[in-house]
Amino acid sequence: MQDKLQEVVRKLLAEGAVEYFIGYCQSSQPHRAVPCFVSDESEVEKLVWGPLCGQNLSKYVLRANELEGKVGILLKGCDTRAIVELIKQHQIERDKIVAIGVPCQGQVDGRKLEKALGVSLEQVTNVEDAGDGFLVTVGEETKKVPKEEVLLDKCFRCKHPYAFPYDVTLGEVVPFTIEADVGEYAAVEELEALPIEERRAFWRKQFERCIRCNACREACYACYCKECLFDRKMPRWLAAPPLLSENEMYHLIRAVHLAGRCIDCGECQRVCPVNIPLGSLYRKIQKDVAELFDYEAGMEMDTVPPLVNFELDDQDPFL
Amino acid sequence: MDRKKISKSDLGQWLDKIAEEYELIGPAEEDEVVQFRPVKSSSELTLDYANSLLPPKSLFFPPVEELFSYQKRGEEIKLEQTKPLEKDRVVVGIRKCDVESLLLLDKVFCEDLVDAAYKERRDRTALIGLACPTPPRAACFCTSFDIDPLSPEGTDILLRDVGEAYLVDVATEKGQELVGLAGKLFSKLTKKEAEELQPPPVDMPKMDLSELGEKLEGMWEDPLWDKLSLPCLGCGICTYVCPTCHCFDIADVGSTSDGVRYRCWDSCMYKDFALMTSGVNPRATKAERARNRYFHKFSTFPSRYGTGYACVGCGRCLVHCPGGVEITEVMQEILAKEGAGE
Amino acid sequence: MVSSSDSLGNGFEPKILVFACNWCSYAGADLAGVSRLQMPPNCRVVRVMCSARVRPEFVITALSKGLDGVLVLGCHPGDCHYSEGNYFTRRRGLLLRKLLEYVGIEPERFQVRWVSASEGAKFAETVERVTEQIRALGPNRPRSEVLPTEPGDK
Amino acid sequence: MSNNIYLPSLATVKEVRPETPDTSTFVVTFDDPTLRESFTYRPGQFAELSIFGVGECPIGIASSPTWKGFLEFCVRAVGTVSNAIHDLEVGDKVGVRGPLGNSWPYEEIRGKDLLFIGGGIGLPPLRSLIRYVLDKRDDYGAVEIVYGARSPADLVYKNELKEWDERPDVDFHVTVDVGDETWDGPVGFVPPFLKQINPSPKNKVAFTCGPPIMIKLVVQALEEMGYADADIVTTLEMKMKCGVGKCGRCNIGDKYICRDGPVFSFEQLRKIPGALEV
Repeated sequence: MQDKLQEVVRKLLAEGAVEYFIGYCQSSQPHRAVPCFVSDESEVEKLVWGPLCGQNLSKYVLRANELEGKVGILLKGCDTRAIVELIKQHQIERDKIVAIGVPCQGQVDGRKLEKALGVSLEQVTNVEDAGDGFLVTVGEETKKVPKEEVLLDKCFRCKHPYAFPYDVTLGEVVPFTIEADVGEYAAVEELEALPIEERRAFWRKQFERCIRCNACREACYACYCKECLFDRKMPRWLAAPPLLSENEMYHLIRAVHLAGRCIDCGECQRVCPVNIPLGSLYRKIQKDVAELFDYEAGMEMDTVPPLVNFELDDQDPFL
Repeated sequence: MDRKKISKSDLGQWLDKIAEEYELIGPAEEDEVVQFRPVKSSSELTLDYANSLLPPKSLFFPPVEELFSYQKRGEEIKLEQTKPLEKDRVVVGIRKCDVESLLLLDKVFCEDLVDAAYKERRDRTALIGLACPTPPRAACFCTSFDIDPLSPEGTDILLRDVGEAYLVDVATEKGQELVGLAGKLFSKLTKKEAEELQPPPVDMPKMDLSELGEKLEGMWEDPLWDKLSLPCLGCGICTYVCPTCHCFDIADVGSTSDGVRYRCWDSCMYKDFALMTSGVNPRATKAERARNRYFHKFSTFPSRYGTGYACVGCGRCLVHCPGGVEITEVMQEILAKEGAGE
Repeated sequence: MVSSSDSLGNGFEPKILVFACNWCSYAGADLAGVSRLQMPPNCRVVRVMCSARVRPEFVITALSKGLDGVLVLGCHPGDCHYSEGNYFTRRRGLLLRKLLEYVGIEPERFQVRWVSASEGAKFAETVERVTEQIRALGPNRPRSEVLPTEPGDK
Repeated sequence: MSNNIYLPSLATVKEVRPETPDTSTFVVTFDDPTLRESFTYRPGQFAELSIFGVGECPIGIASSPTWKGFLEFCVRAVGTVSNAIHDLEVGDKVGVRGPLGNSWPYEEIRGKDLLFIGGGIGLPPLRSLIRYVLDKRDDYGAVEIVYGARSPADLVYKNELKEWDERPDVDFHVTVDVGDETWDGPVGFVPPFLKQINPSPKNKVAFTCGPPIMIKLVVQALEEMGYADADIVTTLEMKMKCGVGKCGRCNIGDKYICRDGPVFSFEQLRKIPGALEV
């Protein structure tokens, strides 16, 4: 697959079809793959594909707006939904992107892997897909870890192969399936079941820990605003100090802004340096949007986003 | 310097003794994040750790702190300063890289115009270092900056793991005093032990950085900065987890009659960091901001304060960067430049 | 001036922010006033041109910065001066209510109601009921966390 | 300064003098009588003015150190804090933290001829030095002032400009970008106006302060006229916050504008990477 990817990208660059290609390369840390921007054929061999490519690269296509030509990008099925939303929200034109589709068999969640192995992730030197599990090498030893233990949360919910046609595919792209008893909104429902005071205590503790590094915002494909509300100076909404009240505002406002946009790519939670379970916050919004307005972000090009739309017979508890 | 040892099983007892008289601070794990925080008892500590998420600079230069509060009543305004510390403190478990970073931050905050709160926190805090484990984290590269992870320099006491016990290097009078709180728990080394008890050396790849600053100076206009701006997402993680970064913001929170002026961490990687009211932004692009940061670390901080490079090789930024930017790779690229800086 | 007591419940007077639509609810409030209806003094009314002007950020900010409740009042669905503004308010209200509840903020603290220009009594009743509900809940955040916004708050 | 370098001293607004539609001079005195007497500064230094609940912003001290008991700040309402300052009335309190920054080289230039080139709101920081020099007139050589603003209404210190114009020991020139019916003086931008006047560089130091584009063109003009880089002194503008060289915003090269600046000679600026791009 990796060879095929490199071959395709080499061709794209040789033909001048793209200014650069956005994919993954091996980091100096063996346990992860990181974004990679290839503009020269000589660099193509850096490109990798494997089970450590969980990151959603979609945000990087926005830079194409500053370019004359196109950018190429490697997109997993789940990532295409971000592109659909970006096109729908007029942030990028479809023809600025050359989308390469790749059949994905599930991606590894580093934090889960660390827990499953009981050793620091840094000691992992190789991870390979082996059908129902991942072959993980630590030092001299290679062992098989069952997928259901270490997959990213979003992989359990993989049900759509892709949301728009790719320009090139590296094989037949089908949704990844796994036999695992994980509810669609399990983490959200678990929290919903708690008494309200406990929910308050839970989230207060999470927000208190936030250092407001803004990584969740910057990594989010949907946070494309030229000037974020939180950066506005006159009037200033959010005070700079990371006090609990400000952090709470930051996360809740982000959550409502993502209503109808969040595609559950998991970037926010992946990048959070203090392990705030942001996924559980945005999943809640997704769940409500689905239940109340029967809408799922990133699925179709021509549906109207839920908050710029209404039905005369929407629920009305406000009479 | 005085060298003793303490058995691992006695360490907790000593630290608890310290906690009776001082505020004891050390690495503690919560929600899978290791952070330095005050503890009531040594049992809350996680000394078996690689390094904390946020560097212990946060104990001296907190992520958010009150500079003063203000209160306006009629025509009168009352400004009230907050005391930086209630009690003298002892920090246990600090790594050598972070100790070095404090020496760099001292240049910023304790020289020229002295930041009194920072200085008070430094003066009233004793450091008990903990030498790094073997092997160190894959991301560590402190030796490239000629930092010896086993040296007690900058600490009051350095603990070194030798299996059943810790070797205790007491470097200062303050350290003697702390050991004296439970002197019985410590024993002198026999001659044999003094020769044989050696912590394993900490091995990590070492880069030759002697030309780094010089080469960088010739790279103001270099395509490298643009290249770095591609993966960079523009978040502030690298600067927040960096033990030597010291940018901050000052902001009032409250109304015009009652409130607090805070100082909080800020990041030169944020796009509005240097934005002027006039609308001019001297570092408007990610490339310019990245250039500024690396120049600051490897060229302008050293030349301003007369120090070595303002990086201590803790590796936090390269572990946590969500875009996968690695400072070690950047350094390699700079070093690989032909003819630059000549 | 509304003052807040430190103790829970006892003597606690909530501070409530009311957004009222210019065309219906604000006129309803006016009517309540000229009709000399009794209303608790806990509410501060902000007039907005349409209930759809109330962005969710307004509500979240008010609650995060320490207000005890937010009430959004708009025209009845179908009666919007701009035809359909309040239908958007309704969708946002539905979503926001659930989100706030999820993070542990009681649903009584954020309410949406439709009040027309002729419903002075409904305005007074709504304000009174909401105030009572929130008074019973107690402060939204510990007083120590609330930054003073008015002299004497501390 | 108190031992907390971030703690302002309280002062009271004694007078507010409107200068232009969006700019006013604020005369303040410290509340603490000892500080009022002991407060000293050098021409060209600035202070952080505080409006509590809004924030701080750096403003150049426009008065001369030879004047005792009060400070003058000339503020244009552009940002949150400067707008809040404009809401101040006589008797209101303001926080003052300073003096901060370096200063014009007022000692090194004794005995020299001086050329001041100001643009718009760039005149007040120069005015601190101009008034200092005029108060110690015998210590300095000839004084020549070139000033320009967008329109006649945008000229600050209108009364003082008249005074300078009338003084025999000051050579004063003023221009506006766009004139109006009240204006019968020269019209045009400062840099070409300066070239027209063509002041000789002999034994002369030039000081310039104004919008960045003006400074850039003025410096070019001065170089064409034969001024040495070391004899061109200007100010750099960067976002400042702490004012004490720590917070990192105004960092340029190994300098912090708030601490090592804002005054630099053009010779110094040439050595700072990026300084000439700003």
